[in-house]
Amino acid sequence: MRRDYTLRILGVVLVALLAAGPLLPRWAMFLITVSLCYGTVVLGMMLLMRTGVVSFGHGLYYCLGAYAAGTLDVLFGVSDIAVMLLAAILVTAVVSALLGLLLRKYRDIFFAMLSLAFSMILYGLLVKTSALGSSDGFNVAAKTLFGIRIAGTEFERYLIFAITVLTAFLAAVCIHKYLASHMGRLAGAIRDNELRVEYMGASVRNTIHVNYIMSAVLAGLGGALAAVSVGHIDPEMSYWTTSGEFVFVAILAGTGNVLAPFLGSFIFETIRSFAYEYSPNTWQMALGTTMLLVIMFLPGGLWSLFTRMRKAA
Amino acid sequence: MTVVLEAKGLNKSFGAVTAAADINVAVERDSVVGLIGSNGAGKTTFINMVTGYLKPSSGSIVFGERDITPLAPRQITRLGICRSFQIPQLFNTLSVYENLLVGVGIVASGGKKWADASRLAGTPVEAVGSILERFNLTAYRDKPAGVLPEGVRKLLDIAMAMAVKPKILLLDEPTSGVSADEKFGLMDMVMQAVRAQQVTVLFVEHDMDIVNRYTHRVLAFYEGRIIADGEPGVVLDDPEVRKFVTGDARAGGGGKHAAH
Amino acid sequence: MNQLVAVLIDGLIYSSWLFIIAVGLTLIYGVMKILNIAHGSLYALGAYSAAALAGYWINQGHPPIGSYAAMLVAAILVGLIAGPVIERGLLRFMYGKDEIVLVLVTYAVFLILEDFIKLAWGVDPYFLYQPYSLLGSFDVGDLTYPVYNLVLFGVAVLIGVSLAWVLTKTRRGKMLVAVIHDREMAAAMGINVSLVYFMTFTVGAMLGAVGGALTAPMISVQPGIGAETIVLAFAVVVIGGLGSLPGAALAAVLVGLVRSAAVHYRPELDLFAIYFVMAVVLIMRPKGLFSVQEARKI
Amino acid sequence: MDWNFLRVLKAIAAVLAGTALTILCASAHAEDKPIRIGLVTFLSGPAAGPFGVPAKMAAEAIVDSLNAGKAPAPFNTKGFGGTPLELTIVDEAGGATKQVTELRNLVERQNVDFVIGYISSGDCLAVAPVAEELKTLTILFDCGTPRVFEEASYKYVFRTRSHATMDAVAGALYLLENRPAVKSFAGINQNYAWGQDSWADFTAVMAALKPEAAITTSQMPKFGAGQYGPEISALLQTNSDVIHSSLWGGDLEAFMLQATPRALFGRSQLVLVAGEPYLHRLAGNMPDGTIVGARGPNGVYAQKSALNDWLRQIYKERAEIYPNYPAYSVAMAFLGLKAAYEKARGAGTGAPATDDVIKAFEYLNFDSPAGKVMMKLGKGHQAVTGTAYGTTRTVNGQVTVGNVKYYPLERVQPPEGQKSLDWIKSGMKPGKW
Repeated sequence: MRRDYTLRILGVVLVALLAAGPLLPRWAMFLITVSLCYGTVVLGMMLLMRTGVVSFGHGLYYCLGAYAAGTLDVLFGVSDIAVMLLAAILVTAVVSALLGLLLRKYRDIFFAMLSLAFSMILYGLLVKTSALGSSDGFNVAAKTLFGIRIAGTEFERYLIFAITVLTAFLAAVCIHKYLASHMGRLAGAIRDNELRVEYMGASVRNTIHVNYIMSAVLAGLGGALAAVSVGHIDPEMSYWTTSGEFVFVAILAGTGNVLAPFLGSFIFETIRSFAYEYSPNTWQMALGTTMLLVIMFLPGGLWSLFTRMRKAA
Repeated sequence: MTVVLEAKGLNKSFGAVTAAADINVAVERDSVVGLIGSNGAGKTTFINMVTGYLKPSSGSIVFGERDITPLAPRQITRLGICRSFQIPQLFNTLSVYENLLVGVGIVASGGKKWADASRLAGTPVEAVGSILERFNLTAYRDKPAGVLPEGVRKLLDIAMAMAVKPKILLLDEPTSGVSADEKFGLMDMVMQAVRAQQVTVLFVEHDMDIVNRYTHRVLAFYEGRIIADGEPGVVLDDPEVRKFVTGDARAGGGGKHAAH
Repeated sequence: MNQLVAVLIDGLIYSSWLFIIAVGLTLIYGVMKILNIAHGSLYALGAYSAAALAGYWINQGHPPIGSYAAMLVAAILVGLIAGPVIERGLLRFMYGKDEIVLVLVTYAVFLILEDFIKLAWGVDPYFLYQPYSLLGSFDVGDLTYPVYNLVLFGVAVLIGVSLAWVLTKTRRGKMLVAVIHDREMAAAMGINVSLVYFMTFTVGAMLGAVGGALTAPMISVQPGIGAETIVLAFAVVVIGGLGSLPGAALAAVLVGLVRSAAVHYRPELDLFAIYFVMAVVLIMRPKGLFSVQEARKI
Repeated sequence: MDWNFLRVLKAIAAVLAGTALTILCASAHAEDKPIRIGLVTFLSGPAAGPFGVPAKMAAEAIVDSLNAGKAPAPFNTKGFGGTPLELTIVDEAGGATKQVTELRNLVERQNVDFVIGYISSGDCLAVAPVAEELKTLTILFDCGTPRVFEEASYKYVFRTRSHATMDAVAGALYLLENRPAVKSFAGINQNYAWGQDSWADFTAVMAALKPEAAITTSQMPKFGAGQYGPEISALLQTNSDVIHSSLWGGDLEAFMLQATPRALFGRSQLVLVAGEPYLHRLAGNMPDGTIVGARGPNGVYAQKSALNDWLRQIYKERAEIYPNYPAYSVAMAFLGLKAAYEKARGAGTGAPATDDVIKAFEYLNFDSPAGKVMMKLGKGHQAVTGTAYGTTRTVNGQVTVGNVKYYPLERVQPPEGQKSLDWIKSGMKPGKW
C-alpha cells in the first residue's frame, strides 16, 4: 500500500495560504476565500457521494447555514463570526437530523429529488418572508471575532480569509480521518453493496443518516462562511441550480481525496471568473464541455490526474 | 450435544409456490450440516429465513434461548449467525483487504451490540492479516474485489462471513461456480477455519461427493419440505432422495440457476 | 360561476401542458434510465424554432392558419436533428454509467445548448401570439377560454393515448417494454437495443420540442425558459414514478389541480404547490405513484 | 518515497502557479490613459432583453457620442472634461454572490475608475457595501428598492434614478384622478421582492387615498411562471374595477397575450407600473386605456429637450428603435457622473481625486434626457425626479400614450429621513425640498 500524504499536503497548503494571503491581490484572496467556502460544501457532497447517494438539494443547508449566521444579527444583534459559525452548525445539524430520518430510506434519483423538493420549499419560504428581504435577501456584516472588533479594520479581509482557510482545513482533516475510520469505511461499502453491509451487522440507514448530517453541517459551515465573506445572502442559495452546481463541482473534482473538492472549486471559480470576463456569452458552453471531457476521459474526476501521476511514479 | 439453532414449523410460500412447508430442524453445536435438494426445493429459502432476509409465514426460529424470527439480518448477524452467498456479495471497488477490514471494523466498533465483541483477537489489522492467511488471500490483498477470478470471489465471500466472528455459518452453494479441481481445496480451507473457531456450519451443496466428505448430517429438501434427515450415507441412499434429489442434482450439475 | 368548476378547468388545462412537457422525459427514462435534463433545452429549441418559423410564415403574409403547420414542422425538425445528434454523438458512449453521472452528462448538454440558443437567437424575446387567439374562444359560465387551450388538452390526450397504444399493442412497443424490464433479456431475444435507444431518444426529443412549440404562442420565448420548465417536468415525472406513462399523466393532473386550487383559494401558496406535492407523494410512496418493483437480490 | 509526495505537492503548486500566471496576465493592463468605467448590466437571462441590452446599447452610444464631444451643452466637452471614456462591460446575471466577486474583479483586476451598473435590487443591496470597502465610486443606475439608502448610508455609492416608491404613488394618484369611483382592485405581481414591494406600496397608497376600495385578490405567480391560466380565471371572477401589475419582461408579455383573448381587460382597468418598455412590442396585445408607467418621466414620457433629442437620435442609430426607460436610467448615470467629475476638476487639470468627485456629486442638480435630476435623498446620494403616467391608445397599429400627467417630486416622494411606507401611511404630505 502507498503511504498517504494527504495530511501533510493539507498542512503545507494551510501554511502556504496563510503566509501568502497578505501578498495576494485582494481580489485573488477573495477568489480563494469563495472557493474555500464552496469547497467546504462540496466536501460534504463528496462524503454523501462516497456513501452512494447524491443530493440535488444541498443548497438547503448552504442557505440555512448562511441565514442562521445572518439572522443572528437581525434577531439578537449578535455578529461575532465564531457565534455565527456555531449557529450554522447547530441549525443544519438539527434540521438534517430530522430530514435524515426520512431521507435515509431513499436512494438514487429519489433521494436526489426529495432533497431537491425540501430545498425548494425553503426557497419558497424565504422568498415569502419580506422581513428578511424576500428574494433580495439582506447584507451580513461580521463585526467581531471572539469579541474583538474586526469590522472596518484594514486586516478585516485577511482575517476572514484566514478563518475560512482554517475552517476548511479543519473540515478536511476531520473528514479525512473519518473516512479512514471503521465507521467512515462503511461509506464505500454501502455504495458497493448495501445488502452485504447489513449481513455484516452494520446498519446502512444509520450510517447514511450520520454521513448525511455531517455533509449537511459542512454545507452549513460553507454557507455561513460565504455569508461572512460575501457580505450578502439571499434565497438563491437554496435554489436548485445552486445545489446542481455543488454536484457538478463534486463530479468535476472527483471524490478520491478530501483535497479534491477544494482544488475543484478553486478551478471552477477561476474558470468561471475569467470566462465571465473574456467570453460572457459562451461560458456555460465552456463549463458544459469541460464537464463532458472530464466524465469521458477522467471518470475519477480531476483528482484522478494526481493518482495517475503517483501510479506513474 | 446442545442445540444451538432450532426451526419450528416453518412455512413460507410465494403466491402459488410453496418454498417451505412445516420445516422442523434442530441443529447441534459444532455440527456440519449439508442441505441438498433440486433447485426450488427451498434450501436457500431456509437460509434466508434463518438469516432474517425472509420472514416465515408461520413458525419460529430459535437461536440458543432467543427467538430470532422477527429480527433483521444485521441483528441476527450480531447474535452470531453469518452467511455467504451463492452469488458472492462483495464490495467490488474496495480491495480484498478493505473488504475484510469492513467486517472486522464493524465487530471492533460494534461494542455492546455484539454478542461477544471480546472474541476479536488483536487489532483489526492483525485480525484481517490472519484471515487473509487462513484463506490464503494474501496474494490478492490490494486487488479490488471486482477484478478477482470467480473462485477467489467465492473464497472472499466466505472469508467475509467469517470475519464477523460467527457462531453459526450458513454457506449458500460454496462451491458453485468453482472449478472441480478447486472445490476440495476450498472446502478444506473453510473447514479448517471453521473448526479452529468452533463454528456450526450449514451449507447448501449440489456436489454429493462434497456432501459425503464434509457433513455429519444431511437435510434433503423437496418442494419445500424435508424428505430425509440423518447421516450422509443414510440419506443419500434413501430411495426418495435418489428419486427426487440426487439424480436430479447430478443432471442439474453445478446448479447455477437462480436460487429461490 | 361556481369557482370549483373554474379550478377544474384551469387545472386540467395546466395539467395538459405539464403532461406534454413531461411525457418525453418519462419515456426516455423508462426505456434508457436517463433523466434527461437536456429535455429543457429541447423544449426551448422547439419554442424558438417554432416562433421563428411560424413568425416568418406570418410576416410573409401567408394565411396565419398555416402557422400551426409551421410550428409542428419546426418541432419535428428539432427532434429529428437534435435527438440523433445527442444520442449517437454523445449518450451512446455513456450507457452503463451511473444514473447520476448520466444526469450530469445531460446537464452538461443542457448548459451547452443554453448558450447555443443565445448565440443563435440572441436575448431579445420572440413573440408569436397569433396562433393563440386565432381559433377564437368559448365561454364557460362567465369565464372565457381560448380554443387553443382545448387544442393543448387534445394534443395531451392524443400523445398519451397513442404512446400507450404503441407501447402495449404494437410489436415494436412491446420491444420497448421488454427493454424497460430487462436489457440483457431483450438483447438475448434478438432485440436491437441500440436501435431502440436511438428511436426512443429521438421520439423523446421530438416530444420535448413539440411541447416547446405548443407553448411558444402563449409566452414570450426568451432565454431561461428551458430551465424553468425542466424542473416542473422533473417533478411531474418523479411524482408519477420514473418511467411510468400513466404515472406521468396522473401526476400532471394532480399537480395541475393542486396549483389551480392554490391560485384560486390561496394564491400565496402557489410558489410551493408543486414541491409540496412532490414531497408529500414521495413520503407516502417513496418511488412515486406508479413504481416498478425490483426483483429479489439473493 | 518522499520524492513521490513532493511530486504531488509539485503538481498542486503547478496548478496554483498556472492560475496565478493567468491572473497576472489578466491584471497586466494597469496604466491606461482613458477613464475606465465598468458597466454591469444583464447580457443574459430574462432581464437582458427588456432592460440589460437596451441599457448596454445606450451606454455604448452615449460613450461614443461623449468621446466625440457631440452631446449638447453643458455636456459637450469630450469624454469627461476632455479625457475619453472606456467601457468595460460585465454580465449582471448569476446572482448577488457572483456580482460581489465581479465587482471586486472590475475594480482590482480591471482597474476601472468608476462603476455604473445593477438593475436587480438584490445586486444593488449586495454590492453597495463592497463598493464602499473598495472605495470606488459606484452608481446604481436602474434598481428601484428604497432599502438601499433607507437602511444604510454610503459614501461611495450613488443612485441617479428615483427609487420605486413614486411608481406606486403616482400610479394610484393617476388612477384615482381618472377613475375616482374605484370600488375594488386586484393585483398580479411576481412572487419576489420587486413584485411584493410594488403591491405593498400600491395597497398602502390606495388605503391612504381611497380606504373604501376593497382588495379582491392578490395573485403572486412565481417569477418566470409563463402559464397564467388559473391566475387569469381568478382575476376574471373577482370582477375588480382595477388590476394592478408590476409584471415585466417575458412574464408581462405572456400575461398580456394570455389575458387579452380572455377579455380580462374588458372587465378591469389595468395599471402597469413598468409597462413602458413593451409598448412597441405588445401592439395588438395591449388594450387601449391601459395605464402605463415608465418609472420616471422616461421613454415615451420624456419631454422634448436638446438632451432628449440627442439620446433618442444616438440610440435609434444603434438600436433602430427609440430608447426605453432603462436607456434613460443609464443616460442619467453617465451625465450625472460627468457633471460631478467636471465640477470636481473645476479649472484644474488632471484627474480629480475620487473624494472630490463625491463631494461634487452630493446634492448635485443636473439635466438629463428625462428632465432635471436632483441628488436630494440619502445624504445627497439618492436622486429624486418627478414622474409621469399615461394611458395607452393605438394609433395606426402603433401603441402610443395619451392623457399624460406629470407629477412633481414632492407629491410622489418621501422627504429625507422618512421611510417610504411610513410616509405613505401618514398620508403622503409633500415634504420640504
